[in-house]
Amino acid sequence: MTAVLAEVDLGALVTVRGPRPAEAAGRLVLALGPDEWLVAGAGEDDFPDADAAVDVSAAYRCLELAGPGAPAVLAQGCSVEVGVGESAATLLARAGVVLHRPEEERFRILVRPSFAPYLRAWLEEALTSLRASR
Amino acid sequence: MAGAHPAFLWRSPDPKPSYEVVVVGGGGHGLATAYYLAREQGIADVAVLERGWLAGGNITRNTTIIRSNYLWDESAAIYEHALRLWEGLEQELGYDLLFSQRGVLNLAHTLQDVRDGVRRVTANRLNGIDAEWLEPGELAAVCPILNLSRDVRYPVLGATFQPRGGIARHENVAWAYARAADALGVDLVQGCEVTGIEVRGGRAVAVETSRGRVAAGKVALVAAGHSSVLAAMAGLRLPVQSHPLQALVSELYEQVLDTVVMSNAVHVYVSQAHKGELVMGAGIDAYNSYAQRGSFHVVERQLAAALELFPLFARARVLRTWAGIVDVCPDASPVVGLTPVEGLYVNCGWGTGGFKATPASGRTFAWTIAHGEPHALVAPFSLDRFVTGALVDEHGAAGVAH
Amino acid sequence: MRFTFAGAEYEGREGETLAAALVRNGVLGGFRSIYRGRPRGVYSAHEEEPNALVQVGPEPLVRATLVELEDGLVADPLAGKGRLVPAPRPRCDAAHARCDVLVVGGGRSGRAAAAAARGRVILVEQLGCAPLDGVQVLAHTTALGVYDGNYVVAAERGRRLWKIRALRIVLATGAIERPALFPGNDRPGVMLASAFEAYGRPAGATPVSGGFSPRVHLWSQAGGRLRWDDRIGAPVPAGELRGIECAGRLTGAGLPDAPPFALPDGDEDETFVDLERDATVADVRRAVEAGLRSVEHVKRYTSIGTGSDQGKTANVNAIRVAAELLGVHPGELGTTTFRPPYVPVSFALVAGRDRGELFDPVRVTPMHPWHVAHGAVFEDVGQWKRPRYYPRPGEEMDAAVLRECRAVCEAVGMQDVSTLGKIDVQGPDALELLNRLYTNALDSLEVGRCRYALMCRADGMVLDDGVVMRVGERRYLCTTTTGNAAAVLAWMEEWLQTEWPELRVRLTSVTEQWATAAVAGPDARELLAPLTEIPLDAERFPFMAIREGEVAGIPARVARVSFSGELAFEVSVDGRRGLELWEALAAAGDVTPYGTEAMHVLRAEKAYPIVGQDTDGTVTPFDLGLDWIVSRTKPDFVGKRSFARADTSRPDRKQLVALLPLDPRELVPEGAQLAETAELTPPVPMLGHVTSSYRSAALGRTFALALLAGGRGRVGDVLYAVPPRGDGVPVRVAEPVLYDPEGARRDGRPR
Amino acid sequence: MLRVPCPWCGERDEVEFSYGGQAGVRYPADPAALSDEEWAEFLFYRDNPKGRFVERWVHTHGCRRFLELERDTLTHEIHVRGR
Repeated sequence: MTAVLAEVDLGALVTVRGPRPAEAAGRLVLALGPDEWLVAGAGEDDFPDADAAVDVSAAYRCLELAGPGAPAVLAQGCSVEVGVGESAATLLARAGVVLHRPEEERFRILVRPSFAPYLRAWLEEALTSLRASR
Repeated sequence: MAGAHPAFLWRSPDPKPSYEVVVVGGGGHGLATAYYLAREQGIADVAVLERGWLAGGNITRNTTIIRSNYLWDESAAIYEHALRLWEGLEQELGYDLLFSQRGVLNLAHTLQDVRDGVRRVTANRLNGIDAEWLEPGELAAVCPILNLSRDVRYPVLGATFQPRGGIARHENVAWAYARAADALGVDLVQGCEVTGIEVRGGRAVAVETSRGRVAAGKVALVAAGHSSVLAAMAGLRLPVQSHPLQALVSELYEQVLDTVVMSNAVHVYVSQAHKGELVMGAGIDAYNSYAQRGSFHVVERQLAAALELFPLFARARVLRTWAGIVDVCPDASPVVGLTPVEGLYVNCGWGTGGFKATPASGRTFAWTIAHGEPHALVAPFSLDRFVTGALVDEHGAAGVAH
Repeated sequence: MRFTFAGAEYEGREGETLAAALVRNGVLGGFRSIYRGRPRGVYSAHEEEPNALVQVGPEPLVRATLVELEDGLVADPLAGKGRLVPAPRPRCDAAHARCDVLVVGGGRSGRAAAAAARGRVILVEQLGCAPLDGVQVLAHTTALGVYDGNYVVAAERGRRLWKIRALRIVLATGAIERPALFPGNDRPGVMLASAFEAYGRPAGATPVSGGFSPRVHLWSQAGGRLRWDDRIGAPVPAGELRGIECAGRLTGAGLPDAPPFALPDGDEDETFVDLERDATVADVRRAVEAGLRSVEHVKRYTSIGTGSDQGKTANVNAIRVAAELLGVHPGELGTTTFRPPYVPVSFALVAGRDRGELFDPVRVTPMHPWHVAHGAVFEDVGQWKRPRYYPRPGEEMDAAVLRECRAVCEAVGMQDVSTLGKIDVQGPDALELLNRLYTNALDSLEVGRCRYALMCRADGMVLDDGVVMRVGERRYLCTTTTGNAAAVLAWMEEWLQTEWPELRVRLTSVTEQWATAAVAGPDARELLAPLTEIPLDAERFPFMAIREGEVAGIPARVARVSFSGELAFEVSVDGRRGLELWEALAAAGDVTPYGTEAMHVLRAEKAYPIVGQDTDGTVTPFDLGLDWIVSRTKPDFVGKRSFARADTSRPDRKQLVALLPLDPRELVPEGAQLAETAELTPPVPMLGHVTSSYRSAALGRTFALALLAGGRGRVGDVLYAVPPRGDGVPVRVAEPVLYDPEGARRDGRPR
Repeated sequence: MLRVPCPWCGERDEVEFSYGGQAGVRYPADPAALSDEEWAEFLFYRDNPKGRFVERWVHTHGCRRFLELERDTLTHEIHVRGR
C-alpha cells in the first residue's frame, strides 16, 4: 500500500462563529466546534450575521495525503477515524490538526503553519515506515 | 545479597481498645512518626493502623530520590534536616538501607532553566546545603552517558548538582522504621481500615475501624493520597488534590549510571539501583485519582524523553510500571501540623517529594503531636498560609518534582 | 544454518528458536543463576523462561525461547543481568486501531471467539498464527497491558506498538505450567513437561510439572478479581468486568488437576520457587519466620517475582508455599499485583517516533529561512525557535548583542516578533470581558489606540502581559507573551465559557495569521517612510496609536508600541507575506536585525519585566512597580481581592529594582541570590535574587534587575550578589528604570 | 488513557484534552465582601473525593469547548453529564 503527500492551497479562509453558514457555491465548510466553522473561499465581510468572523487565511496550511495507504499512515499518529466527507479537529502525532476526508482515499490535513515543517517530517517518516512494513 | 532483610521484622498484633496516640497510615511517614514518638517523645503507647499491608503505598512506589537542594528557606530547612538524618539512619536503625550518596543532577534545557538552577544553587549555598552549578563541559565527568550534544531538540545547558543527594532502597527504609517501632512496643496493626473519626466537643477521641473502635488520646493522619478522605471523616477539608504518579523499572543491567539524573523540563527522573535496574519516574497524571493507575501516554513521553538524554537506554526494557497516589497542595509544599479539631493532627501534601522527607517528616510530626504545637521546621507548613497567602511556592523555580 | 552460543558453533534449522536448537543439539545446560551461580538450562518453551537468558549483539536479556534463529546468530548466556552497549537505535513505529472485538490469544478458544465475533475483529497472538476469515490477525504480537476504557497496548515483533480501542475484549491467554517443588528442581535437564513435549522429548531431559497457572495477568491488570481454584491449585478470573470476557484455559476449564501440593522432603534451600531470582522454599520460610503474613511482603523479602520473567513460573508456587507455612488456605493470602507490561518492552518501542527533531515540534515563523540564512543563533522559547542574536563571522555573543543594542539606540534595528500570541476578541461584550480579566481599566481605550496591559491569576500573581489594541468598535486584538499564548487563550475561554457565558464575545487565535516585525530605533521613520504612505511623524502617528495601510506594498497594521524605549513601529502583515515584508525592510536601508537577547537588554534598561523571567508566579503587579497599570476605579478584576491578603499586602515584599555592580565591567549571574554582607558563612539571610543581568551599550556598563525584599526603600544600598562559586559581587541598588527615565527617546530624534 | 466523551466531538482520547479539576466552583459575586478565610476557600480548596467527582475538562485539541463530566476517581468510570 502506498500514499503520496502534497501541499494544497485552499485560498482564503475565515473562522465564522455562530450557526453553521450555508455552503454557498460548493465552498468548503469545516466544523471546528459547535459554533465555530472554518469556511474556505470567503472573507470576514461575507458573514454579517455571524457573532464573529475572522480571516485566518494565513493561520493554516493544508497538506493532502492520498492513496490506499493514507488511513494507515494517519493511524500511526492519530486515534480518530474520519468518515468520508467528514472532518475532525484532533491531534496528529504532536500537532493539532483539522482532518478532512473528501474521498475514501484522500485526506486533507489543516495545520498551523508553524507546525507544518514538523508535521511534514513526521508524515514523511510515516510513509517510509508504511512502505517498509508492507 | 546486598540489603538482605533481618531474621525478624515485626509482630502482627490485634488492635488494643485504646492508645495514647493512633497513627493512621502504615506508610513511610506513619511508621517514622510512630518510631520517633516512641524513641524521642517517650510515647510508646502508639498504634499504627494500616488499611492494607505495611508500606504498600507511596513509600514503595516512588523513585527513592533523596536530596535537599530546595529553593525556599522553609523547604531547604526541613529537607536538609531529613538528609542529615538519612546520613545516620542505617546506624540508628541498624538496617542496611542501601543508602547511596551518589549525587543528584537536575538538568537545565532552557535559558530560564539555567536562571532557575543558579538561583536554587546560590540559595542552597547561603543555606549551607552542598550544591553546585555544572556547565555542560563539567557534566560529562559526572555522567558520561548523558547526551550532551547541542544537536538535540532540547540540549542540556547545564545542571545543578548535589553530591550528598542519592537514593536508598525504599522497602528497607519502611521496614527498618517498622521493625524499630515494633521493638519499642508500637503496635503495627495491618488490615485495619479506619472508617470513621469520633469527634466529641471539638476533640478527636477515637477512630472507628474495620476491626472495631480504637480510642485515642491523639489521632495523627499520615495517609498521603488518602488524606482528604480521612480528614473528611472529621469534617475537615484539606487544600490537596490526589493524582496518580507513575514510575517504572527496567530489567537488570550491568552498571552504566552511577548518579541520579532529573530533568523537570522533560519529566525524567532516573537512577540505576544496586541490583542493576533502571528506576524511572514521570510527571503526575493530570486528573484526580485514587486508582493507583495512570495513563500509558505518560509512560510513552517519559521514555521518549529518557532516550533523548540517554541513547544508551534504547534497548533497555521496561519490566514493570505502576502508580502511586500523591496528594498535592496548590504550592507544592506539604501540610503538617495541627487542625481545627483538637487532638487531630495531619501530615500530608508531600506531593511527589515525600520519600526524601520521611525521617524529618516523622521526627518533626512526632514532636508536634507530643507537644501539641508545630515543630519549628514545620510551622511554615501550617494550613493558615493559604489564608495569608504566605505560600511556600516550590513550583517553577524550585525543580519541585521528586 | 549455523549459530554460535557461548563461543561454540552449532547447526540450527529454519523456524527454530534458539532454545529449541540448543536442546536439539544436546545443550541442556549452558546457563548460570544470578546469585548462586548454579548451572541452569532451558526450562520452558515460551515467554515464561526463567533460565535461558542471552545477549544477542546489542540486545540484552533476550529469552532463548523467543529468539528466532537466523544464520550466523551469536548469543551469549547471561546470569540474569544484561549489557547495555552503544548501538544504532532501532526504528520503531506505532499504530492506532479500533475494533468491536479484540481477542487476545490465538489458541483454540481464541480463534473460536474471533471467528464467532461480529463486526470489526482483531486477534493478537504472541506466536505465529494462521490467518482467519474476516479477522485482522496480528501474529507475533504480545498484548502488554489493558488500560482504562478497554485500551490495549500490544507489541508486534518489538518494532511496532499497537494501541487498540476495543468495545469488547476476549481474553484467551491460556495457562503457564509451573515447576514441581523438589530439591534440585533447577538442575540442567529439568524442564517443564510442556517444554519437554515441545522440544520432542529430548534425551537426558527430565519433565516436571507442578500443575498449570492461568495467565490472569491482563484480567487482573484490568481490575478483575481472582478466585483460588483448588482443583488446578491456582487463581482464576472471578466476577465480571465491563466489556471483558475470559475464554478457554484462562478460566481453568480444560486444565488438568494439579498434583497434590506438599513442601519438599529434603533440602528446602535446594528447592527453587523462583529460578531467575534464585529464591527457594527456604527463603519463603525465612520470610514467614520474620513475621511476614502478606504475600506482597513475602515477595519483597524474597524478591520472588521481581525477575525479568515477572515470576511467571514462580508466583503461584510462592503463594502455595507461604500458605502452607502459615497454615492458611492459599485463597486467603491473595496474589501479588499484576503490573504491565506482560512481557518486557524496549524503551525504543514505547518511545516510538518521538525522537530527535520529532521529540517535540519545532515551531518557526515565516521569516525563519532568512534568520537561518543570516546565521542567527536560536533560543528555544516553548516550542518556538527564536533568533537570540545574529553573530557576524568570528563575533562572540557579547559583542554581537552590544552591536545589536547599539544599532537600536543609535540607528535602527528590526526584530521578528511573530511568535507573540495574538487573540482576536469580538462582540458587544468584548470590553466587559477584557475589563474583568486585565488589571487595567480599558474603557477609555479608543478605536485605533492600544495599551500595555497586565493579567493576574485569581491569587493576584502576574499571569501574563501584552498589548490590547482596539481595532474596532466591538473588536480588540490582544497580544500575549510567546510562551503563554495558548495558556492565556485557554484562560480567557475558561472564564468566558464557564463563568460568564452570558457575555456576547468570541475569542479566536490569530497568532499565526499575522507575521510581525518590530522596527526600533531613532532612524525607524527613515527606514519605513520610503515603504509606506502612512504618515509616521509623532503628531499624526502618536505613541500607542495603530494605523492601517500598506508597507512595502503589503497590506499592514502598524502599531506604535515600544518594548525597547526607543521609537518603534510594529508592522504586522498576512503571515504568508511575512518573509516578503522582512526582506523588504532589510533591503530598505542600513537596518540591523536583532534577537531576543538584545531585546531583553533594551527592555531591562527600561525595567519592562519579562513574565516568567522577572516573575515566577509569586510576584504581584505592585512588586513589579506596575501600580500605574492596576485600576483603582474598577470594582473588581481577576486577582484584585488577593491584593488585600495579609502576606500579599506586606510592605517588605520583594520588589523589582535595578542593580549596578560597583565594578561596571562585572556581570552578575542571573539567578544569583542577594546578601547583606560579603561574609558568606551559612546561614546567610537571602534578600532576593537577580532576575536579569546584562551588559548595556547605552549605559556603557553592566546592570541587573532583581527582586529585593523592600527593594524600593533600599535604593542606594550596597548588597552582594552571590554567584554559584566565589565571592559575592558588590552591587548598588538603583531605581529600576536606568535609561531615559523621562521617556524622551520614545518619539525619536527631536526635529 | 481515559476516553473522554466530548458532547460535541464524541469520545476522544484523553491526550486531546486538558484537565480543569473540580467543576462548578463559582467565582464569588462580590470577592471584596469575603473574609480572607472565605477567599482562601475559593482560591485553594477543592473537593477531592474517592468516588464520584464532577470535574471540568477542555477539549484543547478539538472543539476548544469546556465540558463537565462525572467520573469515579477510583474506577475511572465516566458518567456523562449534559452540556
